Amino acid sequence: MSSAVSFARMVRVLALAIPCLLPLLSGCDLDSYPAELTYPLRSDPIVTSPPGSTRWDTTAPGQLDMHIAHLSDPEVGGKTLDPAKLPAKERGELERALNEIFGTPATPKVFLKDADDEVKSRIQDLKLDDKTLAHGSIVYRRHCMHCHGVTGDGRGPTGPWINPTPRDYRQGLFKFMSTAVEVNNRKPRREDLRRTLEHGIEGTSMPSFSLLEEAEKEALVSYVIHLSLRGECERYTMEPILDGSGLEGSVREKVVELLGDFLHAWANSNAKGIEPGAYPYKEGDLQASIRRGFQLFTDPRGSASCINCHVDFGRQAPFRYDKWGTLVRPANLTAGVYRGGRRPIDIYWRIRGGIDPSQMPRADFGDQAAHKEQWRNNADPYWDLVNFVQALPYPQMLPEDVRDSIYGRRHEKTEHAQR
Amino acid sequence: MTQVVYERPQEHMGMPLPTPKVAMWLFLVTEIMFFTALIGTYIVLRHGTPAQSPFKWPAPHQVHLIEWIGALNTFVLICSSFTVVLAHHAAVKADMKKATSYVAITLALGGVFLGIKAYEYNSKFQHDILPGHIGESLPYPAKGGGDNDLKAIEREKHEHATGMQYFHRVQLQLEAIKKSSIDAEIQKECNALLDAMTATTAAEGQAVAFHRPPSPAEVGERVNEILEKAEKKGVTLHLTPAIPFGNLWASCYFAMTGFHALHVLGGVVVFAIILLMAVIGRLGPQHSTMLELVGLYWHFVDIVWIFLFPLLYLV
Amino acid sequence: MSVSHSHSAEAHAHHELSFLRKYIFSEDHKIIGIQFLFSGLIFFLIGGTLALLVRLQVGFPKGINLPWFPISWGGRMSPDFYAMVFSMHATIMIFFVIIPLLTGAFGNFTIPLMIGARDMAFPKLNMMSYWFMWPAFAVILSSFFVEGGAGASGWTSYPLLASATMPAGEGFHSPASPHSGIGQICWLVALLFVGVSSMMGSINYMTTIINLRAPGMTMFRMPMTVWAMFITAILQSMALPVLTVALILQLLDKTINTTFFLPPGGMAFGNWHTGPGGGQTLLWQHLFWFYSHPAVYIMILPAMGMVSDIISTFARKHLFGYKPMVLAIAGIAGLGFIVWGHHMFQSGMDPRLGTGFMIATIMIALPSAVKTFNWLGTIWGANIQYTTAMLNALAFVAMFVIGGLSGIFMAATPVDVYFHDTYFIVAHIHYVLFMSSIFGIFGGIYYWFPKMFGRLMNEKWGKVHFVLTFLFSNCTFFPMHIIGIAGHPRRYYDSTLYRFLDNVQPLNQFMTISAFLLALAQIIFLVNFFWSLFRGAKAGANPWHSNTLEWTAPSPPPHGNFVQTPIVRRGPYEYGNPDMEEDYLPQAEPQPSGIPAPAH
Amino acid sequence: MQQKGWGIFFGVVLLAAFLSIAVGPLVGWWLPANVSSFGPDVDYLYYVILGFTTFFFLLTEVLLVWAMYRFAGRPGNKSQYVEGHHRLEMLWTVVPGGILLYIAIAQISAWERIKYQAKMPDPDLVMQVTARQWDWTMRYADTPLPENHRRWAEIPNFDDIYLPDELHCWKGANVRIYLKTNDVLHSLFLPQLRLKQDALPGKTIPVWFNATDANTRFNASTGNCEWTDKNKEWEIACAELCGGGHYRMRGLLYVHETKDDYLNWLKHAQKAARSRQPEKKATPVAAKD
Amino acid sequence: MTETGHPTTHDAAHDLRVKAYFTVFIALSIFTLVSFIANEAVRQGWIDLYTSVTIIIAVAVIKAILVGLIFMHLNFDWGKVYFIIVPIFILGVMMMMVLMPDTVIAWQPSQNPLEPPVSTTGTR
Repeated sequence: MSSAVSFARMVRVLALAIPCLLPLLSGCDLDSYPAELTYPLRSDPIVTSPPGSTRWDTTAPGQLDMHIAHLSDPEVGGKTLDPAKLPAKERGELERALNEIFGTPATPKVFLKDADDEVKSRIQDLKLDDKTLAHGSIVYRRHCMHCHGVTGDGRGPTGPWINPTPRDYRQGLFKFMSTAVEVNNRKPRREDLRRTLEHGIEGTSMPSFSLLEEAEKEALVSYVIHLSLRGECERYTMEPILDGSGLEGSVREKVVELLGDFLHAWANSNAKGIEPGAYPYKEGDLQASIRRGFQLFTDPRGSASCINCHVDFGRQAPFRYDKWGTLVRPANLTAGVYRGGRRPIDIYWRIRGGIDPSQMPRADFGDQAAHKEQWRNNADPYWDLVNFVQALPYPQMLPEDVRDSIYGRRHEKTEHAQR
Repeated sequence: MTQVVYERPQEHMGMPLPTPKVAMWLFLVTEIMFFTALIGTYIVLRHGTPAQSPFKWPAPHQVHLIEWIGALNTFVLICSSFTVVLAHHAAVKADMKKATSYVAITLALGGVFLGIKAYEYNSKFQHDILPGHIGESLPYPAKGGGDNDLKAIEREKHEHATGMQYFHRVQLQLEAIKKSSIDAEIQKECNALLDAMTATTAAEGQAVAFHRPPSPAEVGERVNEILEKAEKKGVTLHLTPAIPFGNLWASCYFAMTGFHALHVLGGVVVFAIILLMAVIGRLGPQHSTMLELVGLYWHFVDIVWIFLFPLLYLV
Repeated sequence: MSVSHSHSAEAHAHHELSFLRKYIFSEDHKIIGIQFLFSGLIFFLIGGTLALLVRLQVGFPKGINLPWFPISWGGRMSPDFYAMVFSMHATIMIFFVIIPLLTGAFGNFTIPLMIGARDMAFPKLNMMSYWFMWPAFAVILSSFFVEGGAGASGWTSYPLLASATMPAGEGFHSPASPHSGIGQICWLVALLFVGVSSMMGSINYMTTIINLRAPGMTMFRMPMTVWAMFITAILQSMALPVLTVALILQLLDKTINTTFFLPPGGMAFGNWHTGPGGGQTLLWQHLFWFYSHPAVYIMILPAMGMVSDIISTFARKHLFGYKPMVLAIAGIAGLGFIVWGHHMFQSGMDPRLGTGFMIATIMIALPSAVKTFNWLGTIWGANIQYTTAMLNALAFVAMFVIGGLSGIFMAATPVDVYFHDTYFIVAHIHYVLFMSSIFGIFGGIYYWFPKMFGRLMNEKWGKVHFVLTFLFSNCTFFPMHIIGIAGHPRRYYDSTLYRFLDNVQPLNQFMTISAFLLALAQIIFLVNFFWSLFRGAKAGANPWHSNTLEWTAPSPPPHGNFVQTPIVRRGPYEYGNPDMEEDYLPQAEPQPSGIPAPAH
Repeated sequence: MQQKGWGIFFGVVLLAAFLSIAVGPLVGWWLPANVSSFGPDVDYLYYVILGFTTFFFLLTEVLLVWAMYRFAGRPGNKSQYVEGHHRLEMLWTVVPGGILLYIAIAQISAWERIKYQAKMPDPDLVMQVTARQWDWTMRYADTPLPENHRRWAEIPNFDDIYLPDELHCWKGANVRIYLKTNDVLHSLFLPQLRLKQDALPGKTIPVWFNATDANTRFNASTGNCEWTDKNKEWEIACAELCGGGHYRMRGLLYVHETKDDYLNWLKHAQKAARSRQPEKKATPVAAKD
Repeated sequence: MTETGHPTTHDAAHDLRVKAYFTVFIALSIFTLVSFIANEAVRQGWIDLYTSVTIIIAVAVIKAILVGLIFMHLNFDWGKVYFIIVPIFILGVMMMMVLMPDTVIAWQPSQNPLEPPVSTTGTR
């Protein structure tokens, strides 16, 4: 009952407990990735060609991998390759090569021992220096990793449960780009990644990161490019081994070769954006422009023929497979939700450049001289389409007849099935 | 029991009620709260829907609810309440034969109630009036222009999105109807609707002649017309009707009547056990309290139905 | 109606039951109480581990690189995992620890003993009420391993985070909580089972207390523990059905596409399969808090009752103001039903309702204050014996004052605008539920341990455990008030994103370290508990010289409790009577000659 | 004597707790700066309650600790035999009751002022805030106060400007926010403005505030808003669990000095939102040193 | 075991009881018919909706009271169980009443869109 004894014991227990606890907690508050962590080699199937069919329902959350595994079923009609079938020797070589060139999550790099000046300058242009990447990896781990995953595979712990699924950078495919259409193997420019980062993607779970510091955003962009390069090299080294066509040289040579190609593509893309024509209209021309845009949009055989995919202006568009093997649908343009940004220039870029990975073709009206009837009255059909798409969700902006044919005539009893 | 538990019965401290009866009343208290919460939910949800405008709570005929069947069910339950009280009465008078027969009648009436309920449910299944199955989108009422239009369009944008599920279901149903052979006129109308829904705009080939496919709301309206016609002709048509707030109605209806039916089922099981006891000769006058308790429960179930019937069928 | 009698007579006849009947499928209220005690303590360990994970993340949000830490992605807990951890921590602590321990363990053990009954009114029902917990145990534990993980919508599981299941397509995204799928369904099912179990228990308690009291045990001679259990049972029986309905409705929303809680008009989360919906999101909050506010009292009233008895016993003094205490408990229970809206002041509920709820809520502090003053009155002029049980009970009083007073901030609507959903509320709930209820439970365990197992717990180690627990729990939870005042919102995975929270992050780390020390201190309790179970000093029938009826039975009491049904002659708090040599006078003791019988 | 130690132990722990709150304001562990017009009401009521609760905290805990110290048991001693005290009971029922009633009634007018829609002042600036998983989308009209602003809040407008996570207003403006959510429940929390309101799916909830201090200077040449004071970085948080990213719904509150400043910013934002040419901005410095 | 619930055990009293049961049964049947007719009457346009709703609800309440009093023996047991039943009714009614204001101001598509949208919280 004596409390003196208990106090003494208490002190003793405390003295024992605190040193015991400190090592337990010492690993906490880790800014960067654990040093011993390496990028794991790809294990999920590679979608080499997505199925062409359409569907009415989307994939249930959490079922992404199951869904992709089923793509190669004959009735679905896609083609996939399984990285698990990679022979042990190649696997080891690939792992070593990738780790040597791209480093680990804690110390990411794009490092080529015997790089020529051109490659070095490309790395410099794309800001893939070690310091930026290390900073990017810290920021990425904190803000992005739980959805996009350590390797940028879009399979972080939360990733599979989000619909639309987070972007898988490892294919080197991106949707929203302002890269000039002439560029081969279009990659997004740094500004495009910045835009996505700052504005988020409306209508998905990608939030805006506009409040990050300037340097953090830049570092993130670099790190995303790094992950994308690593993933693409990995994928296109695996692909010939898996589909049986085989490699010409060693695995490492292949990786280095691919890296050179991709760096080239990224640097080229970064250098050249779409230059939109000057906006040709004054305030008062808007209604006429919207009407022209409507006609271009709905003309099923025109150069744009948007209505063929954006059925009923996207309201009744079925799902299709994109190049990642996930289901997406042509946007519902009446909803006023613009994933790639809602500025006119953003919409212009998408119409002009298309969205390659989800197989949205680019509109091509050629130049003014060659296509007289599309460019009549000095009107710019691209801007007509932009104006129409921008006004589409706002019925008050549309000319009366256009509005009636989009939203129906509401003054009298609606007639349908009377075609 | 008062006289045996304690050495000094005069000092019994409890209520002058048998313990099981106290427990039964306490159990009924929890049951009251259970159904109060259910009914409260129903009233709140129903009250939350607008009274004027086409978007009001569905009328019984819209959801194929026949009032007289509900009234009949009420009568069946009242009868069973009456017989169960007579059974208890007979048991008190130690007339176990009479009690047994009343219990048997009650059991039968409970069975009848459940049978009628099953019939009603079946008609809901037939008409596809199930949670998650009902098309709810109808065009917004056209009144004047201007602002009215804008509100209507804003609303339609939302409903168009969610209504596509309905659109596709109707499409599948219409395809099935196309393959079947029913009344020629109805089938023609169905096919016309299907054509309108599936025709692509590309077929015309003219830039100006753009035709909008019907929206889910318009499909719903058309489906309702076809269903009405079919009903008049006596044709059964497996098409999902468009009923504003139908889903909420179905949710409430099935939740409330479902839980009531489960309670009835529970009572029926107990009556069956009592009957079994009577058959093997285990039922005696000592079970009169048990009969009273079962009766209490049964009357409570009756009272719940007395409220559910007007709330769901009439008001 | 003759069940209880014939049963107890029968049980008397056959003392030798098989192990299975005696300890596993026992119908004896004492064994059932001990079963509840053990399962509650096991879940206390699980819930505590989850709490440590929560603290680890909040204290060191940048990441964890611990070799012993099983789940980390890139050295970091994922935000969804964190959400799952704190949701399950609260769920387990509330529904699987505190409620089963207080009403299940102590309610079962004490009620028949304290009112002089042989057993519960319905022993079989009692057994069922324990075994209905097992599906709940199984479901809640298995939910950690289902696809997507256990529920992660907070213990309140507000729709739509909890109930939305599928994306609407159309440019809207899916519910980004992986756990609102099967995990959430498991959560609902487990709580349904817990509810049914509690409902069975509460009907049993009420019937027992109403009808099976020993001769002479009038309502106003019942010990406070029994009163508290009685009123708790009333609260449960009235409030639980509403929760049951809410759970069922959400379950239907998630499984068969009903739309009770889905908003109207094709919102983004209007379920792809249900169309525009039309339900009401707020309805869940109303139904849930209609249960869960009384549930807060369910989680504290029994502890209050137990503490009253413990304090009176070890203060060797008559409980100060017995009837006001009873009235205060009843008042808390009555008011408890009309204050649920104070959880919803900022929820978008009509603010006019807020005014009404605020007045009712603030007034509920009154009976709590009355109780506190009465406890103080009880130890005033007492002859306090500082046993571990008494220390825990006094800690209850000291901590309940803090928990009660901090509640007033949240009850006041304008102040709640700021404090709602900040760490201040976390501090409040932990002061009420951990610092009060758990100290009450510890007190109860130390106090009734000799009656339960016939052996005394080690007092010395009990005190060490108490000192460490008291110290570290204050270190863990008191700073939460401070970071709450600074505006730290609760359920934040990483507060270092916010500049206005920068200067409270050190406190977060301090709390985390304290929490780990607090957890370590509980090892002392566990060791003491199991050591005493087998090696503790033998206790006599009445080691504390207490007055209530359970101490007239042998320790541990046999099946049937009393050798002879006691006849109650006075209230339970006859301590320190100056006319007597002994300072206590048990309830069933014949009146000593020369001492006037009390008036009541 | 050893028995008396327990009173001291309790006393020390409780005193430490009390002191940790008491030193809070000195070391910055306190309410954030208050810049709301109704904020002083909230703070005043907070201090009223704090005063009463501190008094009762000290009263009860001191009594408890004193009693624990003074009445620690000694063998052979006996306690006083008291069953209760009617007048004392009345006293400690009526006095706290009165105080509590006063506290309750004192709240009502402030509550009405903050939340009742009928009592909200006519707005000078209207915006619509849509919460989603996991950021805030602020929608500004092309003028501070569009005609029929309630309708404007319901029906999107072609001219609207959408900005993620940035709330702009000017000092002294009565700001009306129409709060919506795209998905689950969220809660708009502005600590410095003492403002919090849940967003309910399917509902549009009006909230208002009036900032009494400015923190922003708009730099027309860079197009950036700069803090006037480093400590005045006011933030927006989400206070209702909304999934995994609940913690990251951070926004910033920019309060401009005058309406003109705000309009300047708005013009700039409009230009950016309607940009028809790619930005010709030199890319900023890359890595942080 | 005796019938503790009802103190009278005479046969005559029992017969009276049966008569009471029967009367209640008839009354319940008639009331059911009344509510059915009241509902039909609205359709035929004889009475307006509110009258019929009032009648129907009143009838339901009377029926419940009859069943409770006679069939459930509350006329005998009321004195022993009122303390269980009364609070539950207060609570149930109160819960519904408090839920009400929230639904009145719940979201609904405004009937006349020219008016400002239906208020969502607070007074208008």
